[in-house]
Amino acid sequence: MMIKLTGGKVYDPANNVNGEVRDIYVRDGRIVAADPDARVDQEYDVRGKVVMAGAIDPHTHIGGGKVTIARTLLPEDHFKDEVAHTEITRAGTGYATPSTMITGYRYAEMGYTAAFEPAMLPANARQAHMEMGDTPLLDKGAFVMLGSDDFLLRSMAEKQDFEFIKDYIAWTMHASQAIAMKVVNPGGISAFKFNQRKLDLDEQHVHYGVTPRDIILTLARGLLELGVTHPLHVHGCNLGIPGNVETTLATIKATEGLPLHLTHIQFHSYATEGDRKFSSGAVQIAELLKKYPNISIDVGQVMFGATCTASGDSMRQYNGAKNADPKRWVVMDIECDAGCGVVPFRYRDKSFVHALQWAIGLETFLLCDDPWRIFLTTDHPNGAPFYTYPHLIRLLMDRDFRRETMLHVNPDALMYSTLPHLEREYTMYEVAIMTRAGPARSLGLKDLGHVGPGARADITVYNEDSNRERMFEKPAMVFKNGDLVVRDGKVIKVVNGATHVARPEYNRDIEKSLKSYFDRYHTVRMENFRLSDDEIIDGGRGEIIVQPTRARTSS
Amino acid sequence: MSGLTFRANSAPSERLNLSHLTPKRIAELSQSELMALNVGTTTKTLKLGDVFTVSGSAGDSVRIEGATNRMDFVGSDLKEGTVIVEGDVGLSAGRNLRGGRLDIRGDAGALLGSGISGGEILVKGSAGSLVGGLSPGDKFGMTGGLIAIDGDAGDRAGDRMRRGTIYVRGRCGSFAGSRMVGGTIWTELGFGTDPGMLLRRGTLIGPSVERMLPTFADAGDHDIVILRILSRYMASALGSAAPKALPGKVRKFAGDLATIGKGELLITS
Amino acid sequence: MTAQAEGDRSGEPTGTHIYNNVTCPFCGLLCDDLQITRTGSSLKVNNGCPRATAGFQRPLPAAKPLIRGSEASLEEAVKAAAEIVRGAKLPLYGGMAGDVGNARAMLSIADRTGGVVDHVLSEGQYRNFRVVQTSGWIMTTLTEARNRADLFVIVGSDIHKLHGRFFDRIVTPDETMFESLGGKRTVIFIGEGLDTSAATGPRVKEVITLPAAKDRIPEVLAAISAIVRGHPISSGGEEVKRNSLLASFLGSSGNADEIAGIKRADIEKVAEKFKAANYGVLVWSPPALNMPEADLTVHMMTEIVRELNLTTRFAGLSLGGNEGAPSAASTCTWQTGYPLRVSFASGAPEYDANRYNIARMLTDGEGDMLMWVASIGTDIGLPQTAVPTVVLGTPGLRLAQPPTVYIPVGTPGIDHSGQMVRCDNVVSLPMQNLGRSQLPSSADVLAAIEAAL
Amino acid sequence: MKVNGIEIDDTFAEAFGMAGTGVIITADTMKWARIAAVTMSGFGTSVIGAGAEVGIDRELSPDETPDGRPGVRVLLFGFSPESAAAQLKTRVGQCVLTSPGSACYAGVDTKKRIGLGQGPRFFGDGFQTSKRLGKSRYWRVPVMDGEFVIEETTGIVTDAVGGGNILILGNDRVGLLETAEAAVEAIGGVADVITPFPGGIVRSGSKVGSKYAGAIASTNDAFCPTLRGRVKSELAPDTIAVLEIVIDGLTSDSVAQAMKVGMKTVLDMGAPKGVTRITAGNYGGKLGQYHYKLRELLP
Repeated sequence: MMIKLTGGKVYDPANNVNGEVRDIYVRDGRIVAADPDARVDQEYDVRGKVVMAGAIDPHTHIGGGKVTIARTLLPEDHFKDEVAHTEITRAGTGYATPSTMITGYRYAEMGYTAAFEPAMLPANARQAHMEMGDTPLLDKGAFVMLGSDDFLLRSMAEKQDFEFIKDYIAWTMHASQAIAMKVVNPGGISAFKFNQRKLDLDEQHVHYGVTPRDIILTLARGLLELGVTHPLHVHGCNLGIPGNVETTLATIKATEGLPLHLTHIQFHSYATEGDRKFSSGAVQIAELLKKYPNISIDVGQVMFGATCTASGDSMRQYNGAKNADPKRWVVMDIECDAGCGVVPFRYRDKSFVHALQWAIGLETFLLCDDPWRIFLTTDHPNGAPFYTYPHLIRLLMDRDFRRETMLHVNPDALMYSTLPHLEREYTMYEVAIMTRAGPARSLGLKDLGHVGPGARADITVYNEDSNRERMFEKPAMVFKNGDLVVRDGKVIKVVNGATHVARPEYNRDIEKSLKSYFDRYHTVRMENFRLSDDEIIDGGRGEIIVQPTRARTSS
Repeated sequence: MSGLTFRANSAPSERLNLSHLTPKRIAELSQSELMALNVGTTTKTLKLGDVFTVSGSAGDSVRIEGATNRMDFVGSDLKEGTVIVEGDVGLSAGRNLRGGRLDIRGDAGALLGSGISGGEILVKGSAGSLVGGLSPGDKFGMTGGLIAIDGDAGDRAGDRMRRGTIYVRGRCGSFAGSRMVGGTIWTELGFGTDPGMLLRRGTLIGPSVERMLPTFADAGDHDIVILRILSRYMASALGSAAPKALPGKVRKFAGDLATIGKGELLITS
Repeated sequence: MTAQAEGDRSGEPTGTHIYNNVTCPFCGLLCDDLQITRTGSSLKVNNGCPRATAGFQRPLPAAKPLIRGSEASLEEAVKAAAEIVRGAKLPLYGGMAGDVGNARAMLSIADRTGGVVDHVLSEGQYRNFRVVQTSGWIMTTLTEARNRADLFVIVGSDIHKLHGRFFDRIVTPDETMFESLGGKRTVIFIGEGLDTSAATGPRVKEVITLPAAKDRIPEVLAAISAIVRGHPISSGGEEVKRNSLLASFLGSSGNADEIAGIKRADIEKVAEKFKAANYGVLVWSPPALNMPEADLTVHMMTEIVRELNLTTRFAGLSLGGNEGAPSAASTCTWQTGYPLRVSFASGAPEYDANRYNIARMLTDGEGDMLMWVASIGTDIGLPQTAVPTVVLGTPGLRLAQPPTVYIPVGTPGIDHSGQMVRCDNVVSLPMQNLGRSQLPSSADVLAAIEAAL
Repeated sequence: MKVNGIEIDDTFAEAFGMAGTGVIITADTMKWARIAAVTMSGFGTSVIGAGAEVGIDRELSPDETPDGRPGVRVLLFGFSPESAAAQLKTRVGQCVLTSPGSACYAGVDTKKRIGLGQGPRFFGDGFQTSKRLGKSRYWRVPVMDGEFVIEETTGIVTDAVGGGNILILGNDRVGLLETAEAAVEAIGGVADVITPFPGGIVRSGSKVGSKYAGAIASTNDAFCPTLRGRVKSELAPDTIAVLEIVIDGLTSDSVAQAMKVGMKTVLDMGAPKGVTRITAGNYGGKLGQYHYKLRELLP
């Protein structure tokens, strides 16, 4: 079956194609080189339209216990957005924490074909994958969380051999079926269980004596030596605390050349100028990032409205719970493994703090000049639900629109940010980098995020529209593995996506230590902690794609 | 006062959702649109016209005759005007009422007036549990207005209530004012067991308590000025149906000390 | 797919098979360290609690699909079931006792046919959900409690009877990770008639019981909550009438020193232990909290936990979760946004904890057919109802009335593989296929019925 | 022109726009309601020096008050809603909250509101609670004799009138005072007005400005009988005393009505008491937007 998309204006930064008119050929779910002799079974005339690879969200909380806690916590979030089934789609609910099927449909209807859950607890991995398994139309994957798990902290405190720790990292990725690794408030979630309420970069964990800096460097170096493509995904210390920009700058400097991905950096870029002791640190971050090409970021943009914050960072979420709206929140300590905190929240444009958070995010986008190192996220649903992406893209691509929007937000807040002075407008090419090529490269998705020959035929076709919000919220066509699944912004066919994992090499001997650890302390057997391939594939529901890792090295 | 009268042809075979039957909603629709509204709760559409015969002309009131306890959400979201019900109503009558008056001349099911923020609900008979209570997804139960019940109220009247007044001419069941954060519940014939469990703020008034929690502290006999205001308010809201003014002195119990304890249980008579 | 459970299935290897790390589906703890030996279709449990042993070792009676009491083939039964579902205006999908696969299949067919979904043990779960949906809470999980807690408070639930290995695995394990913190435990039981015998051994420093009657437990908790806040408390528990007040208070009856029949000093002592704990855990099993309006008891506990977290660490731990209740609730929540009691009649999910409570609906004559899945235990038989019923049940399921259509199904973790969610709603476990029978999973049968619609 | 032998000048009283608010103070007895009201009105004479002009409008019977106890209505006038609100807060906090058995309610029913209980409630140190009944919210502040109940807000009138006045001139100081007292009492029957000066009467009529830097007003020398001959006097040779009644009202009509009632009393009884003339204070009509012509207000 050969499909041809004829005459589209193609933005494919991975292949240096910048708005050129190209024909794209698809055979059996993959993009193939142009072959004038081939018999075309189905041709789509996309002349005048913009063609890109399917978009990739590299950081979105779409699966796992905390999202389901959030769903339970806030039925009213769903009351306003109940979605009926159709002949082909299931019923469900939308809004800040949409149900799994609706998540899949709505992402696809926005031109996204892959989304990555960034905070999968090993102890909750099975459920996270089950939820992602019920999220159709998307390829997905998950970043497994370490850094507050007692096994790692014990190993570090006991000064275990670094190869041992690397084996544990790799084992955890295998066991939880992860593609990357995240650390959340390094050591802090564990410290909170010991009644420690704050843990700065160089502060010692009250029980283990290790510091967040140790943990970040250990995991980052471990992943590098294990050959995992995506660097350590860091949700740093002191989230949300004014002045935390200093922590973030120190964290960047701490890497000493190691690659690192700093996630939802907006929440970590707060300085303390002004009467309210709260101001933007985005300029300092952007400046320092220029000197550290090994660091990539995503923004975690805040958008105004009601949402629900869901995080593994139980320490900071407990602290933030006093601002919960509605006043209803959940904090959990989990399995000597991690924690979570679910706190509903409403960002208000007239609030000084919230408006400044909004401005800091936009500033970060506009000040960072390398789109290959910055990804478009709202940290769904923490900064805003993912449906706000088209609006966000318009804010980035349309200076006038941005200015107009600024008129409606708290004016005092804008005095503590450089946003009003920023003239930059993102280009289509840059947007394609930030939402496709960049995440694919960063996550090591070798055949996603581009439309060159060999790529999976995940393709989004947009109607050209100077109103970029309108353009990006309702693509003309979306292809998933060559199937036309969305037309005019509506799902017309439902297929399942694959689960992407990375499987760095490790020494099986680690299981001896782990087995003993599990048997002595845990309530789940090591054998059952591991998630088998079959559980994901589950009768044809899913497919596993193992993305390559580099050869393991030692320092 | 003019308005439409809906007379039930027979007792419905399924639960109905009658939230559409308010003067405002009726004014927005033509009669044929109105009678075609689905009020059923199964996969098969049950039109309003299949259940009711309509008479009268549209106006500021709606009358429902032959109502039964399978009719839910009667008078919900009412903002102005009057809904009068001859018969019983089901669950969540007067849900989210914001103004106007819902006059039920029979019994009401659970969650009567949940989410009400203004207006009045009058019930001739008795009401089920959770009068003015919290429905999942609400921040609070009742947040304003007045609910007056001639008969008894079921358990947990005023659950998570924040503002407004519930007046029960009969008895309140157990756990009245559970998790309440404000407002007033007044019973003429007394409370069941454990009223005010987790009461944060708010006032419970009645002649007796079947069993008092240990976390209510006896504060002694007092002439409490706010009760005089309350009596006057009731007189102005309910006219001849208003309760007789509270006595000069009541016994005050402060609680629930299991939480912030800024509420009070006042024993009258 | 065949639907037969027979003692002597021919063609099945008759040798002995040993299965390790088996997860037990018979209570919400999902202990996964069982060793099961299977010989033919009979199973032997090596290290299970009485409930697990009874569940695994229960002889599997021969069972065949039945249509109105007459034996039928699976295909016929599926067709008959589809017939009943197809004609329904409001099908009810109840029981829901199964694994995640079962929940997925029930939600799928309910969505397709505009039905209502609810779990047989929802009432217990709703004691928790009502609190989550009002104020939220601070909770912990089994492994965390096992290693960290220096204080366990068991509230109103006969945990040892309900969850036979809870003490053995969580309260009195051989080793804990933080010996200096949660090494020695104080165990407090609040409630009368609770079996305290398992709170013993070198790990247990002290056992205290406050034997309050079930419906007086909230008073004891309230008193503790007040004391940890530094509020004064009175005796309470009395009938109060204005004209008898003076007498009762001046009379200062002897029980002013008692709360809910417990000495005030004992309660104060316990409250002091709450305050002194490094990591306290309040444990309850929701189905056991059968005092009236029991969610208030849960709420009271979460208030205590919140208050104590201002100074130390404390958390709740809810057990229960039998018959796959957390699997049903979690799956329903991630697929619809709502924790059960959802109607798909309008095409979209509609959530109403009162109106779509299937037990209530059956009592009130709502719904016109009932699909009842009971694939784990045998004692959640079909409720009394006049509507046509389709039961997908484990053979031997106790039924108060014969269903219109009965289809025997296997048990997850015995007859087929799958996943289940543990009572703490965080961990889910793989369920092994122990090869006991060829019984189909309820999910497969449901999918077949849906396909036959 | 002359009425009953008293000359009435062809002039007008010039009054200013003010912000006017009010409260109802109740107590267990009228005596204690009055005590609280009088205390709150104290040092409430001229907005220039006292911050606000405050006085009792009238006494209320139990069925006229929100709590069914005897009460007093106090009106308070300030330059602006903000300054009126600030004065109200201080005066209620110091004089009503402190007064045994008192409660304090909105005394003016307008859509625009200012804080009433919003400040005093914090005296409750976290033990205060509130209750909303109908449209009103009441704060309950625990105090040593029970609870101080105070409504959250009261109304404010932004087009109230301050400085309505009549000047009474005559040749017998005692008789003049008796006449003025009677006029003030009669004005007391007019709703929505107060006469903020001591006993409703002011003897120190002022002019704008002073020879001393920093003083914004000084004695009205043209009306000082002992300066006659020394300055350009407004007074006839037989005038030996002048008294002024200053009137603030929530509405212009109420001020006019008060002046009318006051003048009628003076004209009815003044001549035998030595009253010879009635005039009014003004600034030539350039400063205040309300002009009350005496001759138009004649009975």
